[in-house]
Amino acid sequence: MITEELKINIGPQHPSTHGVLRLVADLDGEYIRDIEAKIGYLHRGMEKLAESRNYHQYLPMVDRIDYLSGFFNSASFCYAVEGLAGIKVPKRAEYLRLITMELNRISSHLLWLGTFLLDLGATSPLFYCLREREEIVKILENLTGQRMMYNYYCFGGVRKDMPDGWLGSVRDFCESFPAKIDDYEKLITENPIFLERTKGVGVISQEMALDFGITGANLRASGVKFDARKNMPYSVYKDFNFDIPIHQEGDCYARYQVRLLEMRESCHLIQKAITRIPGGASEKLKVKRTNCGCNKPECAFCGDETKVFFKKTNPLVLKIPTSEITTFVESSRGLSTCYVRANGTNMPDRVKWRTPSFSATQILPELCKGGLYADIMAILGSLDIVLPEVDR
Amino acid sequence: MYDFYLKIFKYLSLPKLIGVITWPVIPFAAIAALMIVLVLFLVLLERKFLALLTIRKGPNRVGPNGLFQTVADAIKLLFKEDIIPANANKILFTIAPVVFFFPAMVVYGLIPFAHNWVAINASCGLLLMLAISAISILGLLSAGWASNNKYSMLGAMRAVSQAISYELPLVLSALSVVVLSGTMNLNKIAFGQGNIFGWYIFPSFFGFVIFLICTLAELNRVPFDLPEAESELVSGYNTEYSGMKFALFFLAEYAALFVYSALIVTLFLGGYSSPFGGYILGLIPYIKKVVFLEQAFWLMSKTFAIILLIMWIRATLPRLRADQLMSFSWKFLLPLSFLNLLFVALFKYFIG
Amino acid sequence: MELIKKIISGIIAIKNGMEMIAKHAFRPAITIQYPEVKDQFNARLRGHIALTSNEDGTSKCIDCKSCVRVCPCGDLIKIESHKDAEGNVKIDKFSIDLGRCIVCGNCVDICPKSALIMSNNYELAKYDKEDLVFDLEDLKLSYEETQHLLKELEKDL
Amino acid sequence: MSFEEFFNRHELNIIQEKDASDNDIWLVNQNDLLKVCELLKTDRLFNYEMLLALIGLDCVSHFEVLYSFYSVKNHKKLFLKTVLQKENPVVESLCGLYSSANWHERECFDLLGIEFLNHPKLERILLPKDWIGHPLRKDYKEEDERLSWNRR
Repeated sequence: MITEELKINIGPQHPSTHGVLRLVADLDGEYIRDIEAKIGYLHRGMEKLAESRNYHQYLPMVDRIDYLSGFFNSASFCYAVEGLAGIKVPKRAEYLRLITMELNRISSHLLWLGTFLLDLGATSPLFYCLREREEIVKILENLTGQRMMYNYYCFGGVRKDMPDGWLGSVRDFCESFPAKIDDYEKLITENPIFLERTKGVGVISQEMALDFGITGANLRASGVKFDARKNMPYSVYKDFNFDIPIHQEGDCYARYQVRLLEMRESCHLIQKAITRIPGGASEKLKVKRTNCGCNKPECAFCGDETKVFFKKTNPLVLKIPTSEITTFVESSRGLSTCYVRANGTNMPDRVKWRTPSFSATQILPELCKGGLYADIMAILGSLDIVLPEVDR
Repeated sequence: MYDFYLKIFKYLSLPKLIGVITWPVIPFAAIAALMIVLVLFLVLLERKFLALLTIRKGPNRVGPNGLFQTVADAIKLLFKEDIIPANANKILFTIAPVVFFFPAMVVYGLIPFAHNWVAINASCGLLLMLAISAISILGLLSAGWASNNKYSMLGAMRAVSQAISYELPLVLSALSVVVLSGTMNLNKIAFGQGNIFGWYIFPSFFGFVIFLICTLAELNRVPFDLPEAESELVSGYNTEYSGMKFALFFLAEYAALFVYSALIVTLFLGGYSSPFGGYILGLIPYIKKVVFLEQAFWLMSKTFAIILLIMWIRATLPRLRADQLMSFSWKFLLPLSFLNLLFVALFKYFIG
Repeated sequence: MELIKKIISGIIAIKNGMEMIAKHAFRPAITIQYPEVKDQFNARLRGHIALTSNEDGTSKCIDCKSCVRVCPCGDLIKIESHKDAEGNVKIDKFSIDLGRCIVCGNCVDICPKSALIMSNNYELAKYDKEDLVFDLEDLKLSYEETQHLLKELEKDL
Repeated sequence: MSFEEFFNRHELNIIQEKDASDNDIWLVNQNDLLKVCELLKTDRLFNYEMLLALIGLDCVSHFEVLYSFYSVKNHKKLFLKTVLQKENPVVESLCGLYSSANWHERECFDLLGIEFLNHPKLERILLPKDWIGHPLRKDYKEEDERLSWNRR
């Protein structure tokens, strides 16, 4: 029977579009005949803003591209400028970057888990996830001074060394966290309704994922082993041996499992990094530094490796000769790319962000077509889209 | 009691006719008052209980420990502007909440709160109850249609299809109780069960489970809250409602929650009868007459246990999808309820 | 058979989930009743920008305008000054539009004389946008507060 | 087989550049672009099956488009660049080869005004449909009367 199609506007203001995504769907009863994604409601002109600001002025804005995982974009931009200007980053600062980035990945995935399940109709996991996320946010706040817009990285390192006892709090968190994931798994993983809602829904085949340029956990859930941390090593990821979890199915359930495994893996990575950080915890390092006091660059306690980059790069002096660079950072949502082109002044000529959510939003209509109305929310939730990152 | 009531009218030199007419109204007035208080308490209970499960504190600002929060909410809703969308069908839009509200109110009269303490002691009370409560779906349909909102429309469509498909297993599993008890009078069903060993949950366990699941569906509660799925349909059929009309929807939902829970208790868990057979109050000679208080206590405590179970389920489960909801009902629950009915009939024939 | 297995595993999973939820009922609530109870912060917390002061209550600012140049929001810091007879810089006017400030801390990092500092005050709600333009008097911390903050910050440097 | 050999074999005129992190950037003639991409994607040795990003650049005298590809098989990345003239920046669309090019090209058109031939739906994506001008061009001036509230 041919019936009149119902055109429905999902968003830009809608409880589960994760921001201001607008989907125009043609419904036939509960079934979706056609769907179109419209973006741009949160366009802040991040690339245009860069043209009128020098590198230091632009740095705090970068955090706001993806407000749930600010460290990644910040790191991406920092690596770009460091690469252009030839600034060397001390080992200890790199380790701090790694720890903060991995913590941020966990916190971002936690929020994703909560909201994904909220989209599916389960309310309580959101609160449990936010409780754990609050712990991470508190840890990061103690380090950087803010909860979301950290502005902690600077060109050539990080702004401050860790406070006393910070490493201990990270260690405590990493020890208690796997048990919490077990709790979530108990609640969700085997739940028949959750399985019904996610298994076989929104399947991204391997070819499709590559064709659409999907990256991150979404790609790894489709069976492609690609992780910028392994394949395009940056920071000190080379020093670590870690697994890249992959799943072959490519449906919402696989994406869920990959993200949970990633959280566990990040947790291990942080634990390893804590033990290996040059100089160790700050309270011990301070004592060693005062006892040593040799100030030789090769010294283990007060040399370059453990000294966090304190020297302020003057924004008026930091002029980068004409050159271009592209950096790749594996953010919590996928491959985050920053292209910076310098032109000899203290302002960038062009900054371009390639964000993982942009590609993930592009594939959304393909996945939703032919499914049910309720599947939109499951797929949208599982792709882990953050709209400010899409619109920039 | 009736004579005493008429005497008051004689004493006040009022016409006897008023007394005769108003006498049947009294239980309804009492039940209406009970219902309003219960619903306000239930809303608070749900918020507090969910807060407890999700490691929050819940409402704790109005009154001691947030006790008057729902009262404040109700007052706020009363004073809010009553918005009718420009293109809505005004008559249906206004009638819909009332149509949704009144069946939930009427069926309170059919619940036996204690032995023979029932406002309408109908001989086919169970049938009447199911029939009346099924009317409320008309309210949802007209609300969704009259709002002239696509989300409301979808919500109403889901609500109707859901209610119709879950009505069948519900009635069939209730039928198993009728088979066991041999009557449709709720008072007799409750009285017939006696102590814990006589409860109909034991011969008709699957009936109980099916009835509970169908109750969740009829009440539009998680995991069957598709008609008002806030992550999909914003708020479903009551998206456009505000003020007192919204409050009526809200109240009716919680009223129905209590009634259905009480119905489950009456059908499967012995109703008002004590699980131990005897009554403590019944042992004491002088206050034997107030044994109904203990019976009401048993009914209430069992009902609240069921309500808490429903809230607990709400905190645990995600939402089903529309097609899964349908197939679950038609392909799984309906055959199972037939099997259950067959089993119960055999049980009755050979053992009971 | 498949169906029965599925049903049984589903029931077990739901039971496990409900158990896990019920376990949480006995854990303490994590709610912080904000206006009455406040969260604990360390000295690094980036509240609004404040001016440090010397022992005599004057500002350390020398009007170099470094902070203006690194501010990502453009012209929200406004400084006016004059030189007194001895050649020392006296600040006449110092205002920050905190309604537009994004609290990034760039100005504090760049300040050569540590005249600026991030205070720990994050409660900045006002009824009027204009009230958020803080001038010298609003921004300046007393000497004791300055010393306290600096000491706390130095602790974990 | 190196890139030079590969390009020579197909008689393609390609210039090599370096960026700051020592990656090769291959400068491709805009007429050859589609052919090069097709070869690179289908060639079994290279197999660049992923278009990561498409970056439009305004270099005042001319426009450039920088493509970055990735091969999951070999775990190698590749940068291609093509130069477009200032007056009429037109380049062949890659939508037929890579689905991900669709939105990236729309974004590039939206912000820089570079046109892509044979694009299925070349419309503005981030900015409103009635926006005047292309903001990331160096000569862009905000002349829209409706945006006067924006200037404080």
